[in-house]
Amino acid sequence: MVNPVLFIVVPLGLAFAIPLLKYISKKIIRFVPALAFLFNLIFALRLIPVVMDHQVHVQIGGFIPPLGINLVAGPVGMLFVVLIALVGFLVSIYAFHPIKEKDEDRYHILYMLQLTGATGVVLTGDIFNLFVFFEILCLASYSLVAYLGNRAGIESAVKYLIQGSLGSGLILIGIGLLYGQFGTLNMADIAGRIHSVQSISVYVPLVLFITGFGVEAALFPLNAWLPDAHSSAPSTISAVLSGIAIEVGLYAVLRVVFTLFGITHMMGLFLLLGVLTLLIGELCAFSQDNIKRMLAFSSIGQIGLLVFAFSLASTLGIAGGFFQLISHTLGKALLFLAAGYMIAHTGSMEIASFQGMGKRMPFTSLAFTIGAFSMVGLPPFMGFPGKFMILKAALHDGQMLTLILLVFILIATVIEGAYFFRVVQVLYFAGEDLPDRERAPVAFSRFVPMFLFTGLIIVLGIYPSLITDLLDASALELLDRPDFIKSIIP
Amino acid sequence: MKLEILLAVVFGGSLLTYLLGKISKRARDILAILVLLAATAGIASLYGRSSTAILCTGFLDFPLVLRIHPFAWIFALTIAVVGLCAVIFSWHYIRKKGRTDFFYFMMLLVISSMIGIVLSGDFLSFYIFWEIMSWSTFLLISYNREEAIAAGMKYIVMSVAGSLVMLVGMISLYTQTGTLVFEGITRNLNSASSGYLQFILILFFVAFGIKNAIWPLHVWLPPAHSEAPSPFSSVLSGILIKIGTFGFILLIYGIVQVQVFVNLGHALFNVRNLLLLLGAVTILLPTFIALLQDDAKRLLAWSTVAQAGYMILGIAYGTSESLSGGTLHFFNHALFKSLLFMVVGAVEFRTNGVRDLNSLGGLIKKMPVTFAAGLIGVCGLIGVPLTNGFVSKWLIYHTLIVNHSPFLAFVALLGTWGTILYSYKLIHHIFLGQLPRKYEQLNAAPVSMKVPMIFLSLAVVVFGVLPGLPLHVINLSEIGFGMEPLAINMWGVVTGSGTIQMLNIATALTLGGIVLWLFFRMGRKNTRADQLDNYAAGAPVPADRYQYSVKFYDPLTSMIAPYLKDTADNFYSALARGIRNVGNGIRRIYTGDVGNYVMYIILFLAILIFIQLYWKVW
Amino acid sequence: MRKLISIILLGMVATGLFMSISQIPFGEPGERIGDHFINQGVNETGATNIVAAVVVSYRGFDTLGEVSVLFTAAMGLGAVIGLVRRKKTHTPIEPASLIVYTGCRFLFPVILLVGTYIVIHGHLTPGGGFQGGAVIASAFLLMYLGCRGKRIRENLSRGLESLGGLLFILLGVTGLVIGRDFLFSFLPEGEAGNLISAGIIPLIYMAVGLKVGSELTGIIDHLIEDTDELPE
Amino acid sequence: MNFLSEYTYYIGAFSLIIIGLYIILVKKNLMKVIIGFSIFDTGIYLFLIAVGYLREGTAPVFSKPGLDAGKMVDPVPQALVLTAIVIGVAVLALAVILAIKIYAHYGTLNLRKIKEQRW
Repeated sequence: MVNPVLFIVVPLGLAFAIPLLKYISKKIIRFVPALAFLFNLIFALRLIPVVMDHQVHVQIGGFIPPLGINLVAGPVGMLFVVLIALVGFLVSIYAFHPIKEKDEDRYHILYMLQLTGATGVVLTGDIFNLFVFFEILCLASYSLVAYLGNRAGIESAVKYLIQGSLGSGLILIGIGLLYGQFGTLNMADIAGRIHSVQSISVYVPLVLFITGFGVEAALFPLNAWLPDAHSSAPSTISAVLSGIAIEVGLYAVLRVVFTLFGITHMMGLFLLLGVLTLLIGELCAFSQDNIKRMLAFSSIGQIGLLVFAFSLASTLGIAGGFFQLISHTLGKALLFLAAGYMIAHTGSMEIASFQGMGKRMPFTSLAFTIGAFSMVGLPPFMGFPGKFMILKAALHDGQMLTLILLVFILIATVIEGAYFFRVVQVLYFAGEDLPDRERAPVAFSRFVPMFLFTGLIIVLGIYPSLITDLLDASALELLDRPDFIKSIIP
Repeated sequence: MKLEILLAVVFGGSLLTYLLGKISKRARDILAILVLLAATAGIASLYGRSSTAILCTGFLDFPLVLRIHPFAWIFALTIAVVGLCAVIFSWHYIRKKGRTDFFYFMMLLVISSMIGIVLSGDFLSFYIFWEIMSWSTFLLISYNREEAIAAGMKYIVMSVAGSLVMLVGMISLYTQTGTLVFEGITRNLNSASSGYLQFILILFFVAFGIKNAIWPLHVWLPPAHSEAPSPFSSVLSGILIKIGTFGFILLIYGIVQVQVFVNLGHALFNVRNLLLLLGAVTILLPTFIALLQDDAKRLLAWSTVAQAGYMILGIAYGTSESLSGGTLHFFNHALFKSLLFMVVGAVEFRTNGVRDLNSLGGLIKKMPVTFAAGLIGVCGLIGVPLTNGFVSKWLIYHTLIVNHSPFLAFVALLGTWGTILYSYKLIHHIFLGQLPRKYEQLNAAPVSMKVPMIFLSLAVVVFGVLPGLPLHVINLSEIGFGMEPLAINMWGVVTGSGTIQMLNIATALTLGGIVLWLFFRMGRKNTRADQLDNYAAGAPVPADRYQYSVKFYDPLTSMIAPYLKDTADNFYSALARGIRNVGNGIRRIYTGDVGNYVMYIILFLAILIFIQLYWKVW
Repeated sequence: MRKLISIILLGMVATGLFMSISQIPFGEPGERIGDHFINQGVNETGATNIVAAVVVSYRGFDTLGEVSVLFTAAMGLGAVIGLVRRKKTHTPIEPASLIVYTGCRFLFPVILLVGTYIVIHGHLTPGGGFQGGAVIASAFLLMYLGCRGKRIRENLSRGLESLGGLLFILLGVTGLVIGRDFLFSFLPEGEAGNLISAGIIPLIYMAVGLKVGSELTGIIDHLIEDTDELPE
Repeated sequence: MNFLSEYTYYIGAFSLIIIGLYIILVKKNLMKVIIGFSIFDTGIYLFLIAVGYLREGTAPVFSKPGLDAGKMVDPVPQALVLTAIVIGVAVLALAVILAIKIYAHYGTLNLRKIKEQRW
């Protein structure tokens, strides 16, 4: 069994080492992120059976939990670690071709730091440590959004930075308030004492956390940075931002809401919030002509759906939410990669400029199509089991509010279908029929990640049972709060 | 043949066809035909069998079950046969176009998934195959580019909406009964309240109604059928929309049980009456809208909508005779409508894509086989005796009249009257009348098109004379649903208030025909006159002023046209525009001014704090 | 309008914050993990500066993250600026006056010395890697201000940065290698108050000091570089 | 005035936070917004320190023998503030460099005019 701390330390160490490696050979730098996340992926997968059995706790520096920082590698954490490592590995293959002529090493360093931050967020059991890793994630994201250095990138990065650091500030105030009242920073320890004080003094940190993490999780109306940032970043980074960063933000919200505060009676509010986010995301995406903005708004919509699923606060709902989360991560990463490759080919982000791509870039178009179908939730792709589970959970819940909101979810899904199918039609059927000869070769480094993402989407769409056990265990971890607390603070 | 193997053959065959196409086009075409031949043979070998098989034990903890029974058998066989005909028809049709591998792949995928749907034994696999069918159909409808794109869009949006509604209904059934397997649902549904059943039925009616093109949900069908490539139009019209019919029968007879269905709800307003009403509207409006069409395929498309109404009437009526009528009409319609689409497709193929009725004419001399096929198809559509449409329509009329539903019977008859009008328009405008100059060098349809057309024409006639063949299978399936079977024999049906025996009719007609033939034979010999050798008010009409048949039913159509607006379509278009406008409006909240964005964050925080101060949620 | 809305909203936020804060008694001792650190910190870590014990030992992982944040910022800065090759300054820079120049050159080693002292004595007196690193960086800032045109070698600073980070990680992983936890203090605590004591705290602080110093210097360097580029 | 003396530090800290937020909300100039963030952050640091304060406490450093451990202020908030300051510096540096770049691209720092990315 590998120590979970290595999932953070190995990529971090390699990121630190890149400036030194640069002296040895500039060529090998681009392979370092792939190496790091391959390591994470392999060992995280091997750790999964262990954490399914019992949570793995790791102390840092040899101090028992309330005193020192601890890592909690439960099913939820490991689920995210595997996801981050998987996406990190595949997207880093895509980046074997330099994104920009200069500064390749900085790109790789920032990329690794971003994903290391994400890994740290999902593994740590300490609220302040979570904040620190969250900041790594955010800062690396700001920098990477601006990485291309063009007008759009810089503008988006500034806006992202202003909103993001406002959110971080709010989180910090919340941490201060919690420490002032409970005198501890360990999440399990705080969770054990949370109901011992007056409500308002706990409620305010809660809303500060929700707002702060909500900025990164792209809850409506905190998500104004997202369409700008996702559309201006390099496509690989858009994939990571959309596939990992906002999900990790959502993880933080979940951790706070379920584990830290153990809320049970505000779920109606979150259900509403989720559906509002979903509807607004899909409506905005519907009227976009810029493909990356469209995908970005679609991410907002998906986050809304996830929030809805998690807010059902039942095993079914949370398991369904996690399934949908994985499906969104894989699908959206694939879509951004495919779209990015097509944008690189046409030099334009307008959807209309993708005419005839089905002939010129058949594989990329196919990958995009499968990603789009999966997003809409068509079988046999991965989106279907996710949507199925969420609907099942919602109907199982059976409350009037849920059922009414369900109608809006259905409407939003139809809208989502409409704009995704529009792009698919443009890819294959718009404009004149091109002769077969005009086919652009697929670079190996582009082909492999897209192929693997596509394969995963299909395999998990046909055999969802491969991961459902893990998802159920994750749902249990989030819902069984006393057990979580007891296992850390005996 | 085992069901799993059957599905593996068709799905695997589809993929293999696609891959083979990368190597050799000819081999691909042959393989596609072989796959469907194998499927047809496999399904045929399952005749009369009732069995289930487990496809997969745990998809999200649900078993995926396949089952075969006579009711599914007749649908599956029809799908395979019509699919086979359409694939043979494609041989020449598709050769000139691009993306042929893709065409074959999707064509086979659609057919495979339809076979999957009718063979599925639980709702989850039903839904999965249903959705595969939906998106592959979408890709094929869009295949022709240009206007087909809008048609495909309309189709897929409605389809996704419908299947989501179905998903909700299906999961709701699961939460009610704890299973998704059809038998299990039937068993556990006894305790469900009448209100709940109606709710579920309406959900499923929306889903199936969209596929089956019931009146307010039909708007995707006319553009989709007319813009799709013709072989696929015949699949669409012949079998794909019948999957909706299949769903209706399955739901009403297989799951809810017909006794429960008939007695549901209010005396005046219940889902059955609603369905009957919609069926009547679906017969009436589209029939006369079809009359207004000048596009051959669009005319047929509207006709399909109208004919679907007959099936709905038959199914929703809920007696064993009406069910026989509905199911038989499905079977017959699959034969003659796919035949008619092939006829139009053959014409379109030879004239390089001309479908406008007003610019065609006189093709009888150039394409005689096609004409004969078209004539037989049209006769079937109208329900002329000795063609198959006659028996099924007779059964439906008979039910309606015997059970005292004069209004519905009247509507059905009125629909047939309209059918005659537009059918004649179709056959006349294409094949009769004046041959335009530009078509004088036209060739007859290629063999690959003739073969399926002849086959289907023969089928139309054979099943018209021997309706007992399909009715026998339908009887078996009715027994499966626990209903009283009809008294039938090879030539027809015996009922208490009337009997239909095609043997008698055939004999009578044959005798009559012989008499007529003798009569004409003995009368004066016809003289052939040159086309220009005639007179109009004493003066010969110059060749260039000769009137082609345009605006055929002008007085009638100008009278009824104002009442035949496709309001449903306008409504959906307005809805789509409205949503787009709302989206355009809403995205203005992302003003680009970061000050506003920060304001949103603070606003969110303030609202959350306000909620606590005001309502004390914690 | 905007101001009015802002004031209303901020009023609401302030109310909430205040209602929450009113539950936290100011300046009163409470039951906190900090008590344990004060009472046991010297025994457990051997550092007399309890803040250093908390920063490096109890919450050492935070510090690793913190170092990474700074590293991220430095890298991000470089990436945003997007310059690799340094342009030779074409416009001659007006040199500072002799007094300033000499003063800077005189102060430079002194400041470096002070910075290093603060870094090394982090576990004994107030100070530590971050503070010392900042002082070291200020020495370079002084050089930039006073001795215009002089530049550090970018490769060197990045190499040191990298080394500092790797040292930190290696010190942490050593704990794992000997079969204990990450960042475990594998060296003896020694006698509290001595320079060589407190286990790995001084070592980590040195790594941090190295890293922070070179990173802040790099950041300053980048900022100067870019202002050179700006149009007039 | 017991109230004020009881909560002076908190009130000061939160005033800084609110003032910082107000600047971020209202000011147009990007540099001013960055300054607003600085004030906001400072308020947070002050608040964190105030949380750990102990009346008449000493610094948690055993610099000479005989110091009373019970009289020392809580070291944890100080450690947190140390970390938070470094993070704040990092964000500030990045913000400043982005501002420089914004000026290079747009020729202005007025946030109301930098609206190319919208809708």
